[in-house]
Amino acid sequence: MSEHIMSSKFYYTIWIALLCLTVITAAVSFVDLGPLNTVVALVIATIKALLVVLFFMHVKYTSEKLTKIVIVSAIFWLFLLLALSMADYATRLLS
Amino acid sequence: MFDNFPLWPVRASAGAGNVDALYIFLVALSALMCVAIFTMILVFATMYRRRRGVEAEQIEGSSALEITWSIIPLGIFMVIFLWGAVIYFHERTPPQGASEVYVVGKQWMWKLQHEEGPREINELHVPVGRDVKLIMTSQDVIHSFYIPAFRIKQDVLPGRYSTAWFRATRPGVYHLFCSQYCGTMHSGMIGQVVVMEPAQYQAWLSGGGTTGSLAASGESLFQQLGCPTCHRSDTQGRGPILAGIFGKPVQLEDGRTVIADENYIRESILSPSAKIVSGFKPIMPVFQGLVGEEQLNALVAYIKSLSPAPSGAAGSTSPTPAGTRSQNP
Amino acid sequence: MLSDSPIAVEQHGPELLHHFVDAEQQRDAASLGMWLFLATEVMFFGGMFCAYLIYRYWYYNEFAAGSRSLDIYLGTINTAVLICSSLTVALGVRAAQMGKRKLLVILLLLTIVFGFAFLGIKGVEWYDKYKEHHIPGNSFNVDDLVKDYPQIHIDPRHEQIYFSLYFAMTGLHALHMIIGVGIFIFLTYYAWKGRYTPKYYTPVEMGGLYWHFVDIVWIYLFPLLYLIDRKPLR
Amino acid sequence: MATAAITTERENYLNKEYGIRSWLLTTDHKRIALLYLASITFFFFIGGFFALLIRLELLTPAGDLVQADTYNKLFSMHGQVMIFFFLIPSIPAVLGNFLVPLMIGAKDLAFPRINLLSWYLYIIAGTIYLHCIVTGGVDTGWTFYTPFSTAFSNTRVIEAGISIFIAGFSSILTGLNFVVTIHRMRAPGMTWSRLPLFIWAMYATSIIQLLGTPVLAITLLLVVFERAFNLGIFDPTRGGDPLLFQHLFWFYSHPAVYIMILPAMAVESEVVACFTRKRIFGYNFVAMSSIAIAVFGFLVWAHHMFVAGISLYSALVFSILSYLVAVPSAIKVFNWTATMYKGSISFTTPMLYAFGFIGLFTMGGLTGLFLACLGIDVHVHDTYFVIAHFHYIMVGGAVMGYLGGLHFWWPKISGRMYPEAWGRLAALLVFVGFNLTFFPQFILGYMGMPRRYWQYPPEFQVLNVLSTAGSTILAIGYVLPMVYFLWSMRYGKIASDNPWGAAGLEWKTSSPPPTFNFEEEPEVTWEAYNYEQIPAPAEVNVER
Repeated sequence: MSEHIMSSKFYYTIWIALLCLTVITAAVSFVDLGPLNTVVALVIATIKALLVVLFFMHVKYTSEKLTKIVIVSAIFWLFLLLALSMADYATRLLS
Repeated sequence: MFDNFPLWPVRASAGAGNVDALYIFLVALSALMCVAIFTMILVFATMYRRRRGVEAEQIEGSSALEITWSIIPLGIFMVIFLWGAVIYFHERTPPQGASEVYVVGKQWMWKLQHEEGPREINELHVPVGRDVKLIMTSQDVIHSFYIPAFRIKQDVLPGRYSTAWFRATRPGVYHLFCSQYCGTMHSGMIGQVVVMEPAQYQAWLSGGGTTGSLAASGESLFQQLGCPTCHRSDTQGRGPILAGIFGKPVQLEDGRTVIADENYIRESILSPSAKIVSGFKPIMPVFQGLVGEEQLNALVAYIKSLSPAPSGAAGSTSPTPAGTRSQNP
Repeated sequence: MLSDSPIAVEQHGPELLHHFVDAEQQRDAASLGMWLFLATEVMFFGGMFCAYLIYRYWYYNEFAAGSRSLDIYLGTINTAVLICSSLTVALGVRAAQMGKRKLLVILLLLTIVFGFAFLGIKGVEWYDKYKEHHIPGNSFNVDDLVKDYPQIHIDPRHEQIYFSLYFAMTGLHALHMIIGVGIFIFLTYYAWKGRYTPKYYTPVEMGGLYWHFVDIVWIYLFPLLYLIDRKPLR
Repeated sequence: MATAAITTERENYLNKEYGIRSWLLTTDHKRIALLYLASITFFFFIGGFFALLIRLELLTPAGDLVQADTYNKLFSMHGQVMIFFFLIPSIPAVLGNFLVPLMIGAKDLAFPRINLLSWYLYIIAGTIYLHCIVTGGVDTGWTFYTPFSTAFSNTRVIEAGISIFIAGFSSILTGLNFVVTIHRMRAPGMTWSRLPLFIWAMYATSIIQLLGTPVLAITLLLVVFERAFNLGIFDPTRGGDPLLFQHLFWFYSHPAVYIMILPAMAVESEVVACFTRKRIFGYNFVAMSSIAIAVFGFLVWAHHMFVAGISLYSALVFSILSYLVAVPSAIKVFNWTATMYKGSISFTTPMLYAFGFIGLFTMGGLTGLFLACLGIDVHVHDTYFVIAHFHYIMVGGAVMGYLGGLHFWWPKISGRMYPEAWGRLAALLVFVGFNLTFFPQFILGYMGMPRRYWQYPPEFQVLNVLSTAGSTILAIGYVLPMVYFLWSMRYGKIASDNPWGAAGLEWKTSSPPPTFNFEEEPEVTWEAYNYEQIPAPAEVNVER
């Protein structure tokens, strides 16, 4: 939330970057990288999401700390759900 | 202690005493805490009841006190945790050589299959002093196998095995409950556990007209389904050799290693392509829907009997050594 | 919308609600509220991501085969369509900030068009799945996948789980898109009537945040559903 | 007397406008609070009626009063109505709605229209649920465990699921409104360290509502999809894991326990401070313990699944984490007790409820330690021990807190005093009836009586009879306040602005407050609970 107005050129740059990353991630999936395929796909998705959040959603330019806290807590809680559920599934075979 | 106390459940298994001891400890601890807090409240409420002209004294608080009453309970909690964890670990680790009973829950009855052959419905006969491992699954919804006198309970899930074990210590007849809500007659899904002296148990065993051990009926089913065509006892078969695999690690085609436990055998019969043994092709047909839960149990029991496991009971009742069975009927 | 106190309307501009001290407080409240709402949306989709994670860990083969059966070209195009819509939304907020009414209306309309394009393509994909009997249920059949990918061991029952997740996740995402399009039609109407000014464009900005969020969900759904395993089969 | 009062009455939120429209379209948080009060009371009595039927059925070991199917529906609907339509909205949506803006010096919640929307969502959900009840009901237990709920139950699961899904959104919107309001709408000078502890607890509650409820929403939606469209995410015949549902369900439903108990703790802090005339001992620790409960509460959910078939290792992890959440709860109890030290204690009805709350919550919390303990949980899980434990928290804790709060703020809400003698009698009846109902269930549980049993072995009968007897006393204790609250709205003594001599902004405005809460925007220059600056009221009982 800020009065900061970006130039439209800036938005186009982000847009091009997002499109490129989309093509890259689709192309890379055809290359056999072993388990790295998943990692690459998720890293690219995260970069794309970050671009959208930081620039399109203006989080980079907001002076509001609270927005960032909300985002971080949402991700943290999602991580809790995934991690603690997987804690069960990943260790079931051990016992 | 409390053996004849009317409001206390009978204690009839080796593990029940441990649970009771911890429970009594917790009850005492809680009672102590309650008495302490209630006394303080009562004393304060009388001493400091509102009086004309007497103002309350403002006290900000005390970090030292706060930390004290956080750390001390936490320490006590950790003791409780550890004690409980030890009991739980014990309850979830069946001892080697336990004799096995297969349990199938369905709406609304328990079906039990003994290794020695007898089958029962809503009744479980066991001898005193023998370790009994329950290998349980459900045909429909989630049930829970609960014997209060033994202090054991385990949910029984559709689609996989769950296990529990006990060693009965006292002859008698005890409740068997389903404790996980399973539909209309949930409260009717009850039965009894009959704990007998070993001699009586032997008499009971020979009394029923049994058709041979569970592994034996598993073997005839094994033949009937044509399994030996591929699962031969020599290395020429199109499927892996089954003798001796139970409890051993299995190298899978995708590089993983799994332990061949009951759940693995179960899955490999129902959904063979899920875990392909290294060096074999996924050609085995799917048996999901072709064998019922009880037949499945017999097959699992049979395959387990092919392993010269230290499980004494299983080995002794194994009908034929793995190597001598007939090939390719 | 429901009536607010008429007194408040006299005291302030029409967009400032009576219980706020000033416009800044109102805008900060709206922004925080929107972000909190998006946090709940993260957890809403999170439940499905959790199910996805567990079943992908269990049934990797079936997930890989299911992923191969999706149309990667349509999927990529749809991702691009959504990214374009995010651009028009971002530019739209900028137009609102600068008070360019016509530009704002055009950009909002473009966003709606992209939204419909996405839904249309999604509909085509779903229809393909319907024709291929890949919709979970009694007519579910994956003999085609078994034939196409003999190298992958497919258990048809587990394949149903993949497609159940596919339809649940893309379906709820599509529902969010439909709601988003609805919001944008509403925004376009008011933008056209000139309600939004450089001083007051909070609804445009909030609608934009929502739209971007729905875009981000898709940014993750795309690799998770389409790109699990596309490398050449041995 | 009543008519004479009206002529001299100041304009307030109750008499500003009249007519059904002025209520149904109101955006005033205080009026919405009353709308909630009426609707949750309605559902409370429906749920209570189910509870009484359950207790009557259990009077004898045989299943004789109702059919097994009916009994299963009764306990399922008792749980769902009480949890989703009474307890979760109880304190937040009634007292919270009424008090949050007043306590922080705001004119209203941040989003008044969303506040009204959330009441309408609640009503829509409630209407669907009522329809579900009258057209056959639902028998899945309140927990909707799969695969029973997805593939085996032939009752109205879809309807119940959708209804609770919508109720969940109502709850999310309430929480969202509170968080934004507390962040953005505080009066000048109302810093975080000056906030009443009620607000801190409400804030913690809202965090849980925001981050937990959506997971329940999606889980129930997936169950609905599985029934309606044959998706197979939880279906074991397709390889689905029956435990996955439980993980997702308890991810919300364990923290949901704190949605119910934290607000009751919120009330306790205010009531104890007022009737000891002291600042709460260890303000910072009590405030932070609320936040700690909200956060740790999310880390412990699988302690509901120790015998469900989760891995041994995760059981150990969840057990140890469960003990962590017990610490902040203990901190609160110790601090309330310490607050009484050298206080000036009066025994009004709200304070009696507070005493009851501390006692019952202590017992409920301590028995929680039993259930978090792996070795004990195996035996007592899914028995009446669990039933007794969570009723000590939910009824002994949450409902006692709710009733205490309602009495405490009734003068502010209605502008009238309730009859004090009747209030104390009701508090006593609730306390005695509650203990008689639920204490025997601890013993029943350890003896091994499973929950959700329509018929049971005869050796459990004596304790069940005691429990049923207690429940009738409890029922009287609950009907009484409803009667005298209604009575007091017309005939009660006119309340002064601050009848208890309490600290807090809500007592600085008139009773009942004007529509925008304060004549002029308050500026806070004092710390919370500045009882040394507030004269003790003459009318509250004082020993002469």
